[in-house]
Amino acid sequence: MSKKMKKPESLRLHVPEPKSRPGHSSDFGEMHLSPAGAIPRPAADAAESKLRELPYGLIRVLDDAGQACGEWAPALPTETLLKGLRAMMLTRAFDERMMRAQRQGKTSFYMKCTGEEAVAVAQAMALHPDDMLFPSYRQQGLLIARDWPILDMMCQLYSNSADRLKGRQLPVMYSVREVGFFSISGNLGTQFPQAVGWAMASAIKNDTRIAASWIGDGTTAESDFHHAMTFATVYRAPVILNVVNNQWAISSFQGIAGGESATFAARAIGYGMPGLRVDGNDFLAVYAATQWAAERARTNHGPTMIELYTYRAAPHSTSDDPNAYRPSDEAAHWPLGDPILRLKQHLIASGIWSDEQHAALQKEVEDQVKVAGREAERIGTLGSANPDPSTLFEDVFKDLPVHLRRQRDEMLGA
Amino acid sequence: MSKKMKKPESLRLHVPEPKSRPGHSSDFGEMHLSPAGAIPRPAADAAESKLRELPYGLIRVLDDAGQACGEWAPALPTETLLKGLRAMMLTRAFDERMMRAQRQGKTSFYMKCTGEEAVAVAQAMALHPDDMLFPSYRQQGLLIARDWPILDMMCQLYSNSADRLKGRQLPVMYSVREVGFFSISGNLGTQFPQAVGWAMASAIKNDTRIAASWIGDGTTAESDFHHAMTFATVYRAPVILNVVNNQWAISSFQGIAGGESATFAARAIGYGMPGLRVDGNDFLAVYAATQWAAERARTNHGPTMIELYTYRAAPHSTSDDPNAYRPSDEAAHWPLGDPILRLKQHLIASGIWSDEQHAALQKEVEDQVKVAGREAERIGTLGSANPDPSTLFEDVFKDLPVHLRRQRDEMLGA
Amino acid sequence: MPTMNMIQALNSAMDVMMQRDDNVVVFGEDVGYFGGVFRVTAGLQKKYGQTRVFDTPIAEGGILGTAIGMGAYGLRPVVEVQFADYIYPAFDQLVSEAARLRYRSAGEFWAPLVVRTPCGGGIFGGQTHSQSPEGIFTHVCGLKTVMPSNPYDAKGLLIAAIEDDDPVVFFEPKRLYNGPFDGHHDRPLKAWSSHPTSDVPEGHYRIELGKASIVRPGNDVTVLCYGTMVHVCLAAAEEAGIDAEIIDLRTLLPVDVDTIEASVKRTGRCVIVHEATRTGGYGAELSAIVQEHCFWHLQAPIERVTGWDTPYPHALEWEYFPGPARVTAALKRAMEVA
Amino acid sequence: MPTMNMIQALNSAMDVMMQRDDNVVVFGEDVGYFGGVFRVTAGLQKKYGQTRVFDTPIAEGGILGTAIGMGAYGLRPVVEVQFADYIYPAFDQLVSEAARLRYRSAGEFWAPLVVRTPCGGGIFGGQTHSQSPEGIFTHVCGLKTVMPSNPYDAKGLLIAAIEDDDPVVFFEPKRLYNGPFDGHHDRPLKAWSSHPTSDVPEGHYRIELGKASIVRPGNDVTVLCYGTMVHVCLAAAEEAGIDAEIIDLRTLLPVDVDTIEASVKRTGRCVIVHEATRTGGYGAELSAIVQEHCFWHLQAPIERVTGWDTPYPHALEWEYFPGPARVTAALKRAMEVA
Ligand SMILES: Cc1ncc(C[n+]2csc(CCOP(=O)(O)OP(=O)(O)O)c2C)c(N)n1
Ligand SMILES: Cc1ncc(C[n+]2csc(CCOP(=O)(O)OP(=O)(O)O)c2C)c(N)n1
Ligand SMILES: [Mg+2]
Ligand SMILES: [Mg+2]
Repeated sequence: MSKKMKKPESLRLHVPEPKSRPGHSSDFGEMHLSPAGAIPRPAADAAESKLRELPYGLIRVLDDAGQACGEWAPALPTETLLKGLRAMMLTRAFDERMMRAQRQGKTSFYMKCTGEEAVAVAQAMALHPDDMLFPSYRQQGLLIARDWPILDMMCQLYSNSADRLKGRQLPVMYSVREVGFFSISGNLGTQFPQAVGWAMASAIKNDTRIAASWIGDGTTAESDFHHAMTFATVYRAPVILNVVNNQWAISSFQGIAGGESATFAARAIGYGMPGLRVDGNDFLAVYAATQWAAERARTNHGPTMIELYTYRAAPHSTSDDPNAYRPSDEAAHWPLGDPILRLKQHLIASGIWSDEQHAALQKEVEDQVKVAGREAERIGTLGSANPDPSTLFEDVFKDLPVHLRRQRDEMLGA
Repeated sequence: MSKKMKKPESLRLHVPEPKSRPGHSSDFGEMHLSPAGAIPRPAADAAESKLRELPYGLIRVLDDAGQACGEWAPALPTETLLKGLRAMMLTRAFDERMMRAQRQGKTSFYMKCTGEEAVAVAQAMALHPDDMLFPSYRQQGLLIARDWPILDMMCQLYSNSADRLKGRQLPVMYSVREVGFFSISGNLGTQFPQAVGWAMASAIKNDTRIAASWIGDGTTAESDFHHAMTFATVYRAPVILNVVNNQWAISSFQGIAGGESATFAARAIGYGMPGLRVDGNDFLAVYAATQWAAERARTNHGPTMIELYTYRAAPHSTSDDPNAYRPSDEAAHWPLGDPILRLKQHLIASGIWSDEQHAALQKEVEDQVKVAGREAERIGTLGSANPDPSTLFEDVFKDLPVHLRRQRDEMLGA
Repeated sequence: MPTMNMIQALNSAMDVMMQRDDNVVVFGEDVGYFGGVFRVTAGLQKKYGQTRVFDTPIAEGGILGTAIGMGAYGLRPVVEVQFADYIYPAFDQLVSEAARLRYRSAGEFWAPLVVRTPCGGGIFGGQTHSQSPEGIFTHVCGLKTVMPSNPYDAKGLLIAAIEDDDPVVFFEPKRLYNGPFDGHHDRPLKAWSSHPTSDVPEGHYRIELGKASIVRPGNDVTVLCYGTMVHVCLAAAEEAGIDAEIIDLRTLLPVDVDTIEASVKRTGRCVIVHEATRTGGYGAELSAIVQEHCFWHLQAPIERVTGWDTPYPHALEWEYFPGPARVTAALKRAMEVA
Repeated sequence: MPTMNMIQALNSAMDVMMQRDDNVVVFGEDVGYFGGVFRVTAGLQKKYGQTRVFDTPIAEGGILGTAIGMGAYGLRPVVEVQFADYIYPAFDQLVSEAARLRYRSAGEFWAPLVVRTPCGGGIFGGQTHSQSPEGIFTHVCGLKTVMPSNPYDAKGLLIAAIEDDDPVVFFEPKRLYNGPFDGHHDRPLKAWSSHPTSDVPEGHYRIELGKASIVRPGNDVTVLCYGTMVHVCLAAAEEAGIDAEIIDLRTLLPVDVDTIEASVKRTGRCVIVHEATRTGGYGAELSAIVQEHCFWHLQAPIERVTGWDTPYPHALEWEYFPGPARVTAALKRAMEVA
């Protein structure tokens, strides 16, 4: 055998590195971008074996001129487009103000989704209002697109007396049962198999509601990802499993999660699940892909994974400074642009929108945030309007057991 | 949107079911078997993007007449083939006797690998003797192919005073550092990322040794599978990750693990790792695939996953009765035959073997097992020659801490 | 009233609950067609169909993760983890999710699930088929922990666990499945049929979680135990000729402090027995509770009789198992002190 | 001798060990280029290269799994789990594998790894950035468990942990990273620089695992504590004006029973303090140990001051944290009894 003849090669460990680091100019390398409209749209009931090229392309609808192109272009009424634009703009304005609020000490922590607004907003809109959402911490746009009052969100962020979560959760870890928004966990990825379980339950009960869940590129490495993918395919659960590839997981670029050797969408075909790879900054593409996956799920054709290719323009959280690990102008060089500006451009190109209207809308959402912000601050900011301490012992169990009652009494000095 | 018009469909849960159950005749359905020799053999340094069809085929070398066909046919010396045959036959004879020994109460538990002998034996032989093996409980053939004394294995099975594991481990959970055979765990799948870690260490140290690991089809659902696949691709670890798809995981057929919607080998391409799907009952195909993967690993081209397509002809373990969940004649209908008979047929067709020689060899391995068995029983069977009770406290830590010394003294009544 | 062993009693509990409540679903590895490696779910798939009783991939984390989602939907999943030794891959979903969901969502979502899992040794299962990890779960706020010691309790407790709106980890001492076991491994096996607790009603009844049972009233010393050890302690008291009050805790969390306190205050002595490893085990909590509540009544040090702080060894299983001899010795030590 | 805070001391321990031993490798989420979210591994990748210090995928189970394989190869992995709250996905690899490998292979293989992980609250981290799960690990035979309370100990203990041939779970109280903290959250922050334990030698030294430290000798009552609580207890003793003997356990497993026993036998009273939830916590084991070894010397019930049995709430963090007021009250209760 020839291998015995050759002097064996020394083994080497490969450690992925991003194309550029601070002090160097931004570089996204040979990013393979399919042109807008290039990818054909299969029927939503197509066999998985016919869909194995999809994870290697990139579904895009909006071209550089803001025109909607190709088979994936959804025919959306103007009203829907404008609602989407508004929700994205409100999300961004909300983020800006809450980030500032954290800097001002009004709360302990905040996380923005800047640059990724199309993901949550377009996906929420492409789903039915009673479909169940299992989000990560970066889909505040889901709540906003479902018209949940931002005042309520602010009260959670401020852990004040109007916080529906009784000051228990870290800011941004919302839970809103009323609009089908599942309680966010601090432990990455856990919601993915939970969404599958919810969808399985819906199927067991012959319901019509489907589930959707979101995790980040980094989180795909967690075991929950694998469990969700496995259970979803085995039982053909009516669920949409979204991977928001925003290129970064705190300081680790997506190569550390395995994005160097394959797209995240490609993981799906390994299980026999369709995997769509979508321009996450293209409102129309995101909407269309989600609609396709939802139709598939609703007609008992099972789960779909969607990789939303986007960029985390903001720091990971208020505890993070990305200048320590990536060029500070990287966001500006992101080749897929800004989701709000791209939808704006499309609307203007379609003749249904203008710069003036846009500026007015911008002012409107900022005012809305300002008004809600003032009201939230009036109710209280972190520490100024704490929930009643005795609530600390509630909801550990449905009913208060003896040992917790005793501890509560001890705390209250009773 | 049309979906709003249609009356929504009721969702349904799909629960995979095997083609046949007890009381019905065996049925392997439309099993897609590539003919022997049909799959081309890419260069071992081929780019992963060129290998994405491999998981959907089945690499086979031996045809129905026992001829070696196609590009994957390895040019093995007669000596190697005969050694492989002997190791497989010894493994089977060993299994037979130890199964009987368990029935006779000489030990508490046993697990056979009947029908899967080619997997461990051919793979051990295709690797270098100092490559590190991280097996599951069904690769006793690795030890036998590495010429480890079966007497030593029997002493482990009998938990007798010569048991190198001091009677601590369940029978079959061998550990043999001398021949690079890692300690078997009772917890499924844990060895998979450990093998990757070992391989990463080898790469960190610029060593030349690679690692290989084995799990079953059922075990692919565990998180360890996903972790191993992710870390192996991210760091291009020199490791071979084997999935022994023997169609069953105790009473669950491989569809319950996700084998209905995709092959297990297809999981690999999701990570950007080559995935080979191999006729696991074809000694030559298994050898060739392993050799290919080993060459790839040794030349810093990273990991390979191999799905070994085979059939668990025996019960899961001595605690199991498969007649409760599958037709009792299913093994006999397995389309890929018996690995020993197929290699025998090939040797005879090649003119280097005869029925007489085979019968003589059969007697020889049976005698070898008998002799070792008698010796092992002389040393002791379960309960008859227990290790010294004070050893119970050793090896929890490297040195005995105070609390364990006190417990030992308490036990010994000191 | 039929006679049931523990397996049949547990099966009956699920059967009764599946009949009464459409939302009860049962799943886990090998639980469907085959009915479980210990046959506890036998017949349920046939009776209730594949979408209510089904096999799962081998992924305990996935089983718990999906069960939580189903719980949030409104189902009551009863899942099996094939051996307690294999519950660790599900640890994050249990601890960070099932146990925390109600609290973190301030009551908006919860996971009313039951995790059934066989525990304990005495069957030559070696270190990965013998563990008793209850002490890891009793430290996790938000989980309830149960371990029955006989068929009657097993059924009543499992029904209560399924009806409970909080997540319950339900340990089934596998050595008791087919008969009571007092630790005398060298004596003939006993069957449940001759034990009074095998008189198990066919229908619905519950044993409230959080209530201990005094299985042997006595005056000299209080013995706190659960699961297999209940039978070992009964044998040991008998053999030692000591008038022990033996308390079967049944529910470990929330624990029945009042019953414990009343007994120890009366006897002034306490022996705690469990099969799990000693350090940091549930016995430590019991010891702390007893000394906090009964300090002034204690006439002798509290004794712990437990598994050693080592893995469960295959061949030396009986050296490891805290059998009647060790319990007897502890009872005597507790009584020696004047 | 430079002044180091806890982060610098821990960093120095790894630096010293990587310099001395080629087999030491450091990895975990964000530990490479960036140097860790708490900066504990800052500079190490630059100094020792990418193949000895690197970022990993977000998969704690994968980190531990690969670390065990590397350990079996002969390396000494020092891995970071970003928060102790995220150690649960690695639980199976830690408990079933790292802790059991030497035993099950009868000494053929072992995993000499260290898992560093920040624990504890007081930074408004909410329920998933504040937990103290040490009590789950002290129940697992085969693991050593360490928690330092100051820079000097942190470095010496981490070096000892890296040199140890058994797996060590090394908890770093994150509230102490930048300064000592006595629980008076409303007072100005203190820095380590003015604390004597910030005098940390640059080079190699070790603090033997399993040895406690008496941080305040005293005669009236023994206080058992570790991590952040050491500082809280010192403040409480001072404020209560009680001559407490305060023992910083440093290593929880194996624990220094002799030091505990000698102290409690002398003082006759004992208060146990930890930040983790109470039920089944490490304090229960300490309580059991004290009453087993010192029963006849105890003049008052052993007191436990701990976190409540609830998740760590964001806004009510200071109601949750067992601060000096609660410790003072417990000290007084312990002293009240004549
Ligand atoms: C189980 C677990 N491990 C680690 C963390 C710490 N952590 C919080 S966010 C984060 C990065 C996640 O990155 P990604 O999934 O890409 O999501 P993104 O923040 O980019 O939206 C990490 C490591 C955690 N919260 N949970
Ligand atoms: C973590 C874990 N879960 C469950 C089990 C119980 N168990 C032992 S073997 C087995 C089936 C494994 O099937 P497969 O992976 O296909 O391997 P095979 O037995 O077919 O070789 C199961 C469920 C276990 N040992 N470990
Ligand atoms: Mg990300
Ligand atoms: Mg199998």
